Formats: sequence, structure tokens, C-alpha cells
Amino acid sequence: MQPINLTSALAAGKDFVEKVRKASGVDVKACYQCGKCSAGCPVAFAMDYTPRQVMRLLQLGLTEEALKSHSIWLCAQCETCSARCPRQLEPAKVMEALRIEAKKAGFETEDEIATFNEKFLRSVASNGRVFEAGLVIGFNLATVRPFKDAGVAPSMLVNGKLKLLPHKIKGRDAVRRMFEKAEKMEGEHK
Amino acid sequence: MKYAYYPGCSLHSTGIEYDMSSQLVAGKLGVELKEIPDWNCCGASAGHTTNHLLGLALPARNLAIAEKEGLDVMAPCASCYNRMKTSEVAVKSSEETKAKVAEVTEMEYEGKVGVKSALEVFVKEAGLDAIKSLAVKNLGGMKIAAYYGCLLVRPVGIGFDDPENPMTMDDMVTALGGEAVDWPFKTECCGASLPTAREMVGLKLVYDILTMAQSAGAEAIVTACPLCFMNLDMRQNDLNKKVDNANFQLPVFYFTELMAIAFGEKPAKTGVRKHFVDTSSVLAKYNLK
Amino acid sequence: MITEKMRAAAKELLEKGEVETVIGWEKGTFWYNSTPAFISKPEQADRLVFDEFCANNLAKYLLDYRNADGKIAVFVKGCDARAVNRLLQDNQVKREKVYLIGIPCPGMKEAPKTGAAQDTASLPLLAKCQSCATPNPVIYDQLLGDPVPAREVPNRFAGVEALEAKGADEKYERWGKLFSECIRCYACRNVCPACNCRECAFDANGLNWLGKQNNLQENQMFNITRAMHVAGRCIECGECERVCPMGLPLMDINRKIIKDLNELFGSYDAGLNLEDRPPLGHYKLDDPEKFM
Amino acid sequence: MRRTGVFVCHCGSNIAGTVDVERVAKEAAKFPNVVFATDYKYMCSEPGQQVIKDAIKEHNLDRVVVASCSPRMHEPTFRRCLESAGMNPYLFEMANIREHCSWVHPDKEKGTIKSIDLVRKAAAKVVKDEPLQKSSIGITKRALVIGGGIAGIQVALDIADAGFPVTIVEKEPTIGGRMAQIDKTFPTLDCSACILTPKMVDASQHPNIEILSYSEVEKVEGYVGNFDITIRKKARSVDMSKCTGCGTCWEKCPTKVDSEFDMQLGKRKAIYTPFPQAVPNKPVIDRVNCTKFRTGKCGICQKVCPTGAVDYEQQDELITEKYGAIVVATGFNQFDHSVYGEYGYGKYPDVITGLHFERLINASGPTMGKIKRPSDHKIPETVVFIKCVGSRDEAKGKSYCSRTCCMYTAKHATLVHEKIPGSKSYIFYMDVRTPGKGYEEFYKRTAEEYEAQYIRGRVSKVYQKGDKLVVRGEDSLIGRPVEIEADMVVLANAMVAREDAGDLARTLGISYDKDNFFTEAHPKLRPVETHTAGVFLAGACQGPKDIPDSVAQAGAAASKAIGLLSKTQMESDAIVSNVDESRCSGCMICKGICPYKAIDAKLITERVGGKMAERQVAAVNKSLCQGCGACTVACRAGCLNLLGFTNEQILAEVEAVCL
Amino acid sequence: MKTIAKSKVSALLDEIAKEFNLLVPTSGDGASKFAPYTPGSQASFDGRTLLPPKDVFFPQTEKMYKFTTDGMAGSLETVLEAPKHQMLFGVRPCDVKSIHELDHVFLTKGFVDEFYQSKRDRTFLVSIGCNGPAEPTCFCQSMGVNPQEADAVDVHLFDLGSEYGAAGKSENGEAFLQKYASFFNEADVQLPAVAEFALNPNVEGITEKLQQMFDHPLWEEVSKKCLGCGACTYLCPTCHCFDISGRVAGNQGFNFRCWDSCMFSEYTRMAGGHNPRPSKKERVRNRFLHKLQYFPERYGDLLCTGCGRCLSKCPVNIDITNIIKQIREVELA
Amino acid sequence: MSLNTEALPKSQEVTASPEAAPQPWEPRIVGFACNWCTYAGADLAGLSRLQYPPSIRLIRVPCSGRVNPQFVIRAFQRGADGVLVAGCHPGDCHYSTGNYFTRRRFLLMQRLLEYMGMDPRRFQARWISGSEGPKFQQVVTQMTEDIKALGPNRKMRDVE
Repeated sequence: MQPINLTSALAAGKDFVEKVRKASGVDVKACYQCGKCSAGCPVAFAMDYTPRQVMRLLQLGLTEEALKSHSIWLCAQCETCSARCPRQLEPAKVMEALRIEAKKAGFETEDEIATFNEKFLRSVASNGRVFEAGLVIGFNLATVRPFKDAGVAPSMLVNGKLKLLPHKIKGRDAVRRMFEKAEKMEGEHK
Repeated sequence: MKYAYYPGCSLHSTGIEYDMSSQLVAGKLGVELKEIPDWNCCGASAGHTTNHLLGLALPARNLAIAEKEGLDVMAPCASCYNRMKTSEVAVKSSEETKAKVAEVTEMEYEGKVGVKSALEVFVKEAGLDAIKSLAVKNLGGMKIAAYYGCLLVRPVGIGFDDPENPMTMDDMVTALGGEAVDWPFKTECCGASLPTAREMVGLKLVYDILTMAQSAGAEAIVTACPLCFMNLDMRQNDLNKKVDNANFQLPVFYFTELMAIAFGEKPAKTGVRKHFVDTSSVLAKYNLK
Repeated sequence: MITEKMRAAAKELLEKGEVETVIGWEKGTFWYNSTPAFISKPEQADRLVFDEFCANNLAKYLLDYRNADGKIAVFVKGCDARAVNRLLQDNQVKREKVYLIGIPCPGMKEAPKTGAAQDTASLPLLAKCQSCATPNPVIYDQLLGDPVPAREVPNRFAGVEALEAKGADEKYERWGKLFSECIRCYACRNVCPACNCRECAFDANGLNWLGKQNNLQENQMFNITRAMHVAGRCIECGECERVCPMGLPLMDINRKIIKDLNELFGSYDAGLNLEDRPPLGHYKLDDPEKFM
Repeated sequence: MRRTGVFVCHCGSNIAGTVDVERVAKEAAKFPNVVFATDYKYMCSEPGQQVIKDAIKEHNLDRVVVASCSPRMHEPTFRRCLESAGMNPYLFEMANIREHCSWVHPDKEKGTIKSIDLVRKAAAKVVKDEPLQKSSIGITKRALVIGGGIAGIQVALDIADAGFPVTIVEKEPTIGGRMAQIDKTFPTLDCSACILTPKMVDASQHPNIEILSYSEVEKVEGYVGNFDITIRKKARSVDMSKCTGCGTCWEKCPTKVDSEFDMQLGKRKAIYTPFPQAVPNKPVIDRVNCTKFRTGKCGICQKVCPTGAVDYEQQDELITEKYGAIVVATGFNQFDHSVYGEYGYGKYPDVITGLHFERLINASGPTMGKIKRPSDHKIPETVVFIKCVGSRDEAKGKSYCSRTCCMYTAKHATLVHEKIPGSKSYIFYMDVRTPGKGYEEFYKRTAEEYEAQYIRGRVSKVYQKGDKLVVRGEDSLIGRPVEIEADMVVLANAMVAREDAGDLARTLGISYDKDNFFTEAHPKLRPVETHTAGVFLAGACQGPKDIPDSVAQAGAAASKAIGLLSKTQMESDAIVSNVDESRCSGCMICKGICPYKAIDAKLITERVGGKMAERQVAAVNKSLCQGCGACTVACRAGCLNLLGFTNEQILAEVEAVCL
Repeated sequence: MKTIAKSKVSALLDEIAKEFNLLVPTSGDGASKFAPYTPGSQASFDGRTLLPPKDVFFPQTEKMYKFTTDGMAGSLETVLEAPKHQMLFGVRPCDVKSIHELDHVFLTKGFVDEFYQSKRDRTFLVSIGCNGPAEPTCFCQSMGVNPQEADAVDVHLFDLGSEYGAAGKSENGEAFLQKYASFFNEADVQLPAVAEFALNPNVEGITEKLQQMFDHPLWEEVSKKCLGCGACTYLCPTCHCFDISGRVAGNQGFNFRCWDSCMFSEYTRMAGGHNPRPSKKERVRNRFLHKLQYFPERYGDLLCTGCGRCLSKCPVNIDITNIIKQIREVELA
Repeated sequence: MSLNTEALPKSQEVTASPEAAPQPWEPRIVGFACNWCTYAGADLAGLSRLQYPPSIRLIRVPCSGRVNPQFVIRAFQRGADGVLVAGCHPGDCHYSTGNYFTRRRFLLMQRLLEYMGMDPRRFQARWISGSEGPKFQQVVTQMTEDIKALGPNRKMRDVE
């Protein structure tokens, strides 16, 4: 294992920590690494870095490792960590900020989740609402497993739970403009 | 009581039962619901984790429309509720955010109206007394695990109920004559879209919740969120297939469905027939058919 | 009509012997002069009036009755009531020794320039009333008439802000010109309900706080010290500025201090209620100290 | 006209090397009111002082200025010199031309000019000096100790041993405090009762100690050396003079209630002593639960009492006594962890606190020393300890570290290992803090020999699953979530201030911090004093402390109190505030600003317009006043003045240095 | 009579200013008062000035002596600056009367105040008459002043509407008119009627009546609203109380005199703290008795010119005309 | 109501020795120093032989809370080019709370003086502890430089 050169890492990470603070309102320096976030996190078992470790990576200036971590994609945004943090930091918001930054930097380590989110938003952007059938079909095609959840589709159709055509709202152009503006104001994605 | 109604995408598709039963309950309780005209998707967790501002703006557009009508919003979906609440609080507490959001939405949202969850409106505001007085059927002691999910009671300090041990739904169950079992996973996360996007990760969360409810003696789970519902209801079959020794047959209800049934509605009208896990036997057991 | 009500109230109080003196207003030299009146017999009550010229803050007169045997009744507008609170906070008046008759105040008018008879409605509000945010008495035993709605008050610090923006020399020149005009008649001090020392530091024998020369420097010393002494205690009744025979804009100084106190130590309005402690009488551990 | 003498010191070459001292003296001789000026090699030396004394006589001087070093160095020297020359020592000023001039300004011309200015300043001030006298007050040689825990007992014993009468006021029916509830003490594992109870007995038998148990301080008036203290002796319903403590009453009493002493884990009677070794060992009736008081029926205790000591009619009694010093030793409370939803809001019976655990392992406790879990009295095999519950938690608890938990948790784990063979302890911690003698070694033993598994991480959730408690944490050292199925969970709850600490602080006029702990006068230099003269602090009422620290602080507080009481008269400085009553308007703004509560309102009578009138003015208690002068600035009329630093003196200095 | 168009006055002033230190009424951006005229600047001849011209002769602060000390020795020097020949132009008849009252105080009864005298002697007075009350509060007529004309000046100007009629009232005045004859025309003039005054207090016999009223309850009544400020006395053209004070700085210093006011509580306070006028009743009484009784007893004139300044600027509308009326209404036993 | 009184000569003129060359203008700073911290800090600067400009004249007061704002105005009136009020750091006050009042009072005062046209650099307040000899040196040096740049004070000054 290569030792981390903390001197250069800390210096390099300083601006990013400030960026995260601006975006999320969380000062990661205040984290005292108690681990309560990770202990309560429902998805921690699947993560490569526990939420506490993600905070630590930032504290040490290891920005890229944080951005490339799978954890930030696996985070379900349930806010359990935020609710219980004894320092009133909000790791969930850090996760959110990191995911946005990771996307900008082009690190999408969890393809499926990133794809799902993208499809989801694309659906919203073009229709104003989510077209769930289209989303699932599109997602499954994209992730090359076209028949996932296919078994449930017929009964859902019968029960009126799946619509075959998207509902397009009247204000969909306005919604599309919102996407464009928000993207412009928050910075372009790669 | 009159609210702007924000069903959200789910209630028009996978969560159609929640929509149906909510309308029924509202009618009984005298809560007038006026659907927000031309509402858009709140962005769910995909929105704010992709673009923070977008995550605030999407719900703000709906709130702005409601504000024009001068109505507070009722959002049955916990995810929609959480997103709208976050947007509401962000706009109320920062002029800068308000301005940014207005620029994106091209609409003025001043923070004069806010959002409430259906649970808050139907149980907290209407009151247990009203619920009891409307109940014509008794749940007869049905053992029910009230499952709130994570987002309904968060962020801490803003929600309407205790973040670690919420009781609103338990109180409702008790008021209708059911037995709300005490169990510790009321607010554990169901994984949201993870069971779709990362199946095995998501399924583990669902598995834990179902197991815990079952071991607490619950005969049914009641929930107030279409995503929770979908994960708990639709995934039982998957789990039974993919996990050794798993054999779940635990009916899941929207709390509105139970209310509507207790208020005397025909179960079919409430949507309980549309569930993946059979509900008829447990309803039959307690003479609720 | 408030005048009728105040006469009736005064008469009743005096007839019943509940108070020994009623302090109010009566007409003075001209139709546009209303002046403090001191009534001690029921039959004198008909002298009392309330009109657009009752600008005098009567609270200060309570100091003259500190040793009175009985109760003193005084009519209080919004600002007068805040003045009474000021005096109560400074332990100069005992609450049980005063009877406060509140009068919601519609705002007082300027005397006409020429003295010629004219419609009072066309007269402008006194400067001190234009920025008044408390037209209704905040403390009283009895209220005559209904509370008046709060007026739309312009930013009362606008003048201060404009001055702050000027250059140092420009500021000094402006104040120098003004303070040179001060004749040190002390009307500002004597009318001020926050200036309630038994003996002003400036009047004390041999204390050497202030030279008697009338020149810019001593006048500056007087005016700055006066302002510092009422800092955090000024109730913004504007009487100092109104009575200044030389027309000095004294509220520009008082308001500067109020603005700074609000900005630095949290907002505080003197005389609004008895419990709040004046900002210079206490401190917070985390007070700003960027100048240190 | 004053007759001032100015004496300029060379300080060898220290001053004379860079200041033309002769010129300074020559210029000084021209100053108004100066009749004599000279320079000398060492003013502070014997011959130097003689120069001053001679000049005083020869020139009939009535004011003296010495220009030399810092007054912080030699002001007392020269004051004594004036005194021995028959002058009032306060008719003296110093000009600091060494530290503030010759040592810092090498340019001789500039240094000399500045020296002349500094002397002019001193000469201008000195003519306004007035003779001042020190004042003194008598002292009541008696101490009050509030709180009868280990700290209070230690304070009382120390003061009593020094020969002064002490009263301990304890609100519970017995002294002993928290230490009495504890089983063993770290790091020696001594039996707590074995070392505490002899001290309790010592205190009760000490001829100089009076114990007022079941009593509270109601009112404090007066000031250092002369406090008038009103104490409420709550009605015990038992006549202390008749009761022998035989125990018949509580044996026969039919009413059982949860014992506070046993943390609700055991029972006591309605007439009770909290524990068998209570001091005084005489019962009280808990009127809330007593059947006699609730329904008027029963009365068994009165019937069975062989001495007729039970008195249902007894009333609270108020007594007022004089004391010279007060030591506050009111101890701490345990943090209420029911704010933690994630730990079950206190509803799981087997999630207990450290203090509960102490009662469980105590041989005279409710389980006779057997560790049994409260829910089903089973002996736990797996015990999880969670530290920092309420401590170091800004979100739900306190920001500070409670200092004792690391050690007592280690002790608990050790005791679990000793008492339950085959058991396993897990300790969740954030840091292990063991800064005490033998503490680290104890912790090491716990982890290494007593097989306590330390896991670094905070627990996020505890929940019941069957008859187990599932504890979810992260082992932050490997970065993996961990889960333990435990039989019992022990929380190391924070030590917090007593909930009524604020009330007591207001009664005593002392300050308290954001967490309601009493504030010491100086965190480093005056750790057991308060800002209120004559009031001292001991034990955990000032902040979390373990027993050795509490006892050490008790000794320190006692020695401070003894130091005060050993004087017959207390001399206060002559530099105190003074009120010009004729001009004071009694606004009392000064009162709120005085940090020593030395200013109070008083009524004076004066003739106004032919009749006598009463009027309120400020009065300075010269023995409390420390001479800071804050009040003088608050006084707009300038009728408060600080003797020795009057407005006139300071203005004269300002004018002199601006010439 | 000689006349001068009002439009030509400023040209005249420009000329005069070359010779005299010229003081004219100004209203600039501060309070109106007499101030040095600088060519081209605007003098204001409407109404009367807020501040009376008394400080021209009797400044509010005036240095009198300088001294130095050296051990027990010392030196003293009078500070008496000979002012440039000065002209006070545009004094109203009421203020002319006030100068005469001040002359009584500072120059008669065997006592001459050299500081006052030095300035008074070198001041050339030009008065301007009024054709009626300059302010609603004017009542000079009642105080024996002819509002249109003043005699004890060097030159008097009658207000004739668009022009002034000039009359030399002293030899200097005649010489002045001769010297600046080019500015004047000769014309027959008719004085306009005097407009009516709103305030007409009757002072007949008041001095004698007051001699019996020292202990009358009226004083208690009229003093109640007094705030004890010095606005009335400082604005009064005739009030002339002063205090002498000094400043020392090291080995030197100076003494100065400055206006004082009998309205101030410390005015009569003695070094030991005793105050013979302890409350505002005594102080207010003294002020009016001084004006209406003591001064007339000593000098034969009321110490009031009816200028109305005190009345217009009193913060509480204490009205001397009303007090005179009340004194008249008192029925003595 | 004249604006200026007669000039009084400065002390340098009185005391300067005949042989000394005329001194260039040196700012005159009146310093109020609390006995327990800043005065001790200045003593320490002396003990440590830390040089600073001879511009400051310290007036010893028990506590910075003893300094009346009027003292400051009087100093300016009499010719001070700058005034420094210095005391213990917050929390270190020998009298526990005096400097908290100082802080409020002079923060307000400084702003008021600035409003009156006084350059804020002429009136400064500082926390200097007994151990901060170097800080005392640095504060006096800096303030002297500031005021040198501003030139002699004419404002509020009655001695020309």
C-alpha cells in the first residue's frame, strides 16, 4: 500500500472541501469520525467506503477517491445519518454534493444507478412527469437485462398501474427550460 | 379543510391504490382536494442528487402553482413530500435561494404555502376522534406493523412526527381497532429505487424490514409511501425466489386503504385488489370484506 | 373627541381624589400652540385639550413630582409612554405613584410658518412623528379612544446612512458647522426623558467634565457626551431636536447610535417594555469585536 | 497650592543611560505645585528612600512623585516609605520612566522629553490625590457547605479540623451523595462504601460539624465574612431528637415504593432511610406516597415507634444563621438519555445507565450484587457498553467530555468479567481518555485481561429483537458496520449539572456556564473561587469530576475558606468606589454592572421643600468592591468615583500628557 | 428725505465693507444672525434675526486675561483686542432698544466694562424700521418701541416698500450719508401705516404691582412647565448674565467670561452647595422680576424689548405677554 | 461662538533643550492601559527591551472598563493625535467582566467618532495581555505609523 502524501493531498483538497461546504452547508472538518452515520446507514454493507470514511477522505484531501467511490451512488438519501449525527453535520447532503460533482467530473462508478437516474430525469424533462413504463423499459434495455421485472408487467397493466403512453403535461416546455437553466447555473456536466 | 392535491407520478401509476383510497378518505373526512393543475414530477432523489438547484426547483414549480391558489399542498407520497418540504424550507430560509429558484422556475414562490403529508392531514389534522366517529368497521385487533419509511419524518426538526419512533400511523391503527405492533424498523429505509437499480442491495433492505415485521407478529404492514409500498409488496415474490427459505406472504396496505375500509367502503373500491400480495385472506379473517 | 374624554377623565380622577395633579395640555399663545398644563382642581379640567399641537412629551414632568404625596396622572401618547417606561427603568418614578392615561396619537403637526389661520390637515407632520413606529401608548392605566393603526414608517435610518457614506472631512465639516451654532442652552437635555440625572455631570461643581466656553470643541464634547449618555436609552421621541432653538439635527446622532446598537448587539427599542435591559448595561460573550 | 516633591531615579544606568534625569528633575521643578525636585541613583534603596523622607520634612511636602520603574514593581515600597515619613501612603504617584521609556526608547532626547511628560502626568495627578484609608470588616468564623456528597463532606471535615464550625446542608435525608450509590471505585476497585461511610460517620461525630439533612438553602443575604443564610429544614415528620433510628417504623410500614437510591431498581418504604448506613440514620416520611398523608388512614409507624418520634403535624422550619464563608458542593445529575430515539427512548428495560449498573453490582443493592437484567432477571452473557451518551454530542446532549465514563465503563466491564463467568463485554467508544494516576493501566487490563472488546465507533441504533438487544455500530477502525446481539446494554450517560443549579446560582449570586455548571473565578488561577467573594466551589457542581478530583478540589476549597475564616478582620483595599449621594439619582445602572455585587440601593432621607423625603441612592459595600471602576463609567452623572483613580485625576493626567 | 432703492443696498454694502468691518443679518444655512458681510454675499433684511446682535458687544465667550505661573511667581495680562471699526447694519428698533439696555448695564452707574465699551465705542449702528410685526410673536409697541423708527443710532432707515428712507441720527450718521450720497436720492416720503400687532400686553404700573408680588402663588403656577433650559435667556437681546471661568494648561492659562443663564439650576449655587434659588419657581420668578421690576427700579426701563424671541423659541410656550396679563389680573389683597 | 481659541504652545517648545535640533513632528498618542494586562504587557515590552516609537503616553487605570468615553474626547480636545484603549482579552479580565463593557462602549464610540468625521485609525481599542509585550510594541508601532500617515489631528482639537 502506497503511503498517502498528506501534505500535498491536504493542500490539493482544500478548495474542494470548501466547494462541498458551499454546496451542502456541511463543514466536513467538523466531523469527528465517530461512525454513527455508518452504523445506522442501511446501505453501508454494500459500500466500498462507509459514509464516515467518505467524510474522512474529504478531510484528508483525497478528493478523487471520494468522487470515485461507489458509496455516493449507493446512498439512498434516507437521511438516517443526518438525523443522528452528533455534530449536526449532514452526511446525506455531502453524498448529494459529491454525486453531483462526480457526475460533472465524469466519474459514474455505479453505472446502473447513474443510468437509472438519468433515464428518470430524461423522462421528467421530456414529459414533465415520469413515464414509469418507459423508464423501466428504457432502463432495462440500457442495462442489458430486458426482462428484469418483466414478470410483473402484465398484472400491473391489468391493474392500471402501467400506462403504455406517457402523460405529457402542458407545461413540459417550462420544465425542460428548468432543466436547462438549472444546469447552466449549477455548472455543466461532462 | 381544503388542500391543493399533489398526487405525484406514482399515484397515477404504480401507486394508483393510494390515489384511489386517498380520494375516498378525503371525501369521508371532508377534506377538499384540488389537484394542482398541470403539476410536474418532483424529481425524486434522482433530481437533487444530480443537480441541487433542479432538486429545489422542480417541487417549487408545483408549490408556486399552489401558492397562486392560496392553498397548502397535500402530498401523499413520502418522497414527493420530502422533496417539497426541502424546497419549501430552502426558499423560506434564504432570499438568495428564493431568487435562484424563481429564476429557474420562471415563477414566484414566496414560501407562503407549504406542504403536508397525507398522513399529517388525514390523521393529525382531522384528528383521531373524527376517525373513530367515521369508522363503521373495526379492524378487530388485526396486528399491523406501521411502516413510515425514512423520508416521511425527516429532516429532523421539520417533520410532523418523531424521527425515531413516529406514532401517527400507529395511533390511527389503534383508533380503528387494530393492534399496532411495536417494532424497531418503522423508519428504516426500504431502498427507494435501489431494488430497481441495484437489485440485490435493495432487496436486502426490503428483506430486513419484512423479516422484522414478521417477527414482531405483524399480520400486515401499513405504509404511507408508494415507493415503500411497491418495494414491500411487489418484491416479496422476488425475495421468495431469490432468497433461501424466504416465504413472505405479508399483506401491505396503504393507511388510506385501511381507513377507507373501516369507513365502510368496499375493499375493491380502495384498490386492495390490485396488490401483488393477496389481501383478501387477512381482510376476511377480520370480517372486512 | 379625545379632548372631551380627557376632560372627563381628569375631572373624575380629581373629583374622586385619586390623583392630586393631572398633567396634560392646554391651548397657549396662538391657535397652533398647545402647551403643558397642570390641573389640580376638577373645574380646571376644561382647560385640557388634545389636538395636533400637543407635541410636548409630558413624562419628564413626573420628575418634578417625585416627592408628591399622592398620585400624579399624566396623559401619554406613544412616545410619552415609552418615556414613562424609561423613567421607571431608571427608578426615577414609581409605577404606583403615577396614573397613565394613554392617548393613541395620530401624529403632531408643524406650526404654520406665518401664523396665519389655516386648515391643520394641510400642515405637515412634525419630523419626529414622521418616523414614529409607536403611536399607541405601550403602558397605561386607561386608554382614551381606539388604538390608531401603525403608520407606514420610512426607513428611519435613511438620513444616517446617507451621512455615513460621506467622506471623513465632509462629515466633520458638517458637524463642525452645526455644533458651532449650538448655544448650549441645554433645552435638548432638559426636555429629554432619558436625561434624568439629579444633577447633570456638566452642571456639577468642579468636575471639569466640560468647559464653559462656547466653542466648537466644547460644544462637540457636550453633544457627543449627551448622545453617549442616552445611548441605548433614547426612546426616539424626537423632543431634543424639536426644541432645539438652533434647529440642530440631533436625532441624526441619536439614530446613528440606535442603528449601531441594533446592528452590533441585537435590535433594541428603548422604553418599549420594562424588562429588556439597555444594551450598554449588559454584554454578551460573543459580542462583535472586529475593531480589537 | 500643594507642595509636591518629585524624585527622579537613575536606576543606575537603566534610566540614566538613556534619559537625562537631571533635566527631567529640572523641568519637573517648574511644574505647578512642585516645590522640590531632585534625582538620585537608586530611589528604591534605603538611602534613596531616606532622600524622600528627608525632603518631606525639609520641604514640608504633602505630595510625592517618584519617577522610576513600573508601579507594579515598587509602588508598595514607596507607599511604605511615605507612611514611615508620617504621610498618608496614597498621596503618591509614580512615573514609569524605565519600562515605558528608558528601556524602549534609545533616543536620549526623545526619551527625556517623554520622561518629562510622564512626570508631568504624575505631578498633575498627585495634586488631586486624597488621603485614603483601608477599611476592614469583621468575619463570622463559620462556614456553610451546601451539599453533603463526598466533596461536601471533605470540605466540612477539613474546615472543622482547622477549628471552625461548619454546617452541611443536604437536601436528601442523608449525606453521602452519589458516591454512596457507587459500588467500587476505579482504578483500585476499593469498595466505595468502605471509604465513604467512615467519612460520613466522622462528619456526623465531629464536634465542629452540624449536619442539616433534608434541608435546603432558601435565601442568601450579606456578603463575604457576613452572610445571613436562611435554611429551610423540610418536615421529616420524624422528631430527630426522639428518634433512635431503631428501624421499627420502616420495617412495619406497609407501603412500598421505588427506591430513588436504587435507581428504581429496588423498593423502599414510605417511611425510610435511603440506605442502611445513612447519616443521620433517622427516617423521613415520603408524604407523597405515605398512606397516612394520602388517605388519613394507617398511622402504623406512629403506633410502633417506641419513642413517639413520628410527628405527622411537623412543619417545614426556616432558620437564619450567620456564616463567613460558603462552599458549594452540590454535585451532578445523570444525563437523561430518553432523548435518544435510536436507543429506544429509555423504554427498553435492559438498556440501563452506569448508575443503574452500580446498583446492580452493589452487594447491598436490589439484586444483592448479582448482575441481573431488569426485564427478566436473567444473568446477561453479552453486555454492551456505549460511551459518550449525552457527552460530546451537540445534537442531543452536551458538547463536553464527562471525564469519568471511560474509567467507570472499564470498571464495569471488569466487574462483568469477574462476576459472570463466560460473559463477554463490548465497549463502543470514540476515544479512551485515561488521564489519571493508574488509569491507563486499568484500562489496559480491562481490554487485555478482562476480555472487554473495545470497538471504536458510536452506536447508531439499539433495538429489541426477541429477548435480545441488537446493537448496531460501526467498527470505524476497519470501516465496517457491526452488529451485536446483547443481553444488556449499559449507557455511559454524561454528567450534567443539577437541574436547579441555575436557581441556586441566582440565590448565591454566582455565575454559571452554558451547561449550568458553576463558573470558577479563573479557570487556571482561581479554580475553586467564584466571582462572589466568600463563595467557593468543590466537586462536580463546577464540572464533571471523578472522586479523586472532587476530593482534591474539596481540600482546595476548604483551604480557601479556612484562609478567610482565620482572619479576624478582613482588610479591603482603599481603592474603592465612592458614591456622591447628594447627586446620585438612584437609577442603579451601576448595580447591574458591578461584577462583585458590591453596589446596592439604599434609602436616604433628606429635606426637600421643608419636608422630609426618602430617596433611593446607590451604596457601595467597600469590603466587596474590588476597585475596577466599571460602575464609574456607567454613571452618567459621574457621581460614582473610584478613589485613587477619580475622574478628576484621570482627566488631569489626560490634560498633562497632551500639553 | 434721502432714499435708496432696496436693489441698490448691496452695492452700498460692498462699498461700506471696504471701510468697516460690516455685520449684517444673514440667514445662510444656519440660524439667522448678524455675521460679517462679504461682498457679493446676500444680506437678509426680512424680519428680525433669530439671534440678537448682543454678541457683537458681549460675545458668548470672551477671553479676558492670560496668565503664566513659574513656581510662586506669575504674570497677568488683559486680553483686550481693539476691533476694527465696525458697522452693525440693519438692526431693528427692538434690538436698538436692547443695546441701550446693555449700555445701562455695562457703561453706567459709575461702572464701565472695558471689554464691552471697546466694542461698543467702535460700532456704527444702522437701524431699519418695521411697518408692523415681523413675527406673530412681536410686541415691541407694548414695550415702548416705535417699530418704524429708532433714534439712538447713527443712521436709521425707514422701510418704504421698494426703497429705504435714510435719516442721520448722529453726527457720524450725517457724515456717513454725506460720504455715500451717491447711493441716495432726495424725495418726499410718506411712512406707511403700522400694521396691527396680535400681542399687546399692557405694562402700565406693572413694576409697582410686582413689588408686592414676590410671594404670590402665581410664580408656582407659571413655572410648572418650565424645563429650566436657557433658550429664552440666550436668545434674549437684553439678558446679560455671565460667568467668569478659567482654563489652565500646565504653567499658563487664561480667564474668560461666558454667558450664563438664571434659568440654570447651578446659576446661583454657592461653593458649599447651598442654592438660594433651589427650584424653578424661584428661578422663573427671578427672571420675570428682573425684567419687569428690578431692572426698571435701577435703570428706569423694562428689560424687555418685545422682540418675541423667547416666546417663539420656548419649548413649552412660556409666554411673557401672558404672564404680564396674569400679573395684571392678580387682585392684591 | 468663535471657532478657535488662542493657541497654546506645545510642551516640546517649552522643554526642548537649547542644543537639541528641532524635532520632526511625532504623533502624540494617549494610551489607557489596564493595570493587569496591558500595563503589564507594556512593562514586559520594557523588560524585553522591545523598541517602539516614543509617541505613546500611557495612563494606568485599574481596568479598561474604567475608561470613560469622555476621557477619549478630552484627549482629542487637548491635542492627542490618537487614543488607544487597551485591556485584557475577553475572559481574562481581572475583574471578570469589565472588558466586555469596554468592548460594547468603545465599539459604539468608535463608530460614532467616525460618523463625526474622525478617522477611525485615530481611536483604537485593543486586547493586550500581560504576556504580550511584542503585541504592545507592534500595536504602538503600527498606530504611530497610521497616524503619521494621517498627519497631526486637527479635529475636535481646541489647542492649535
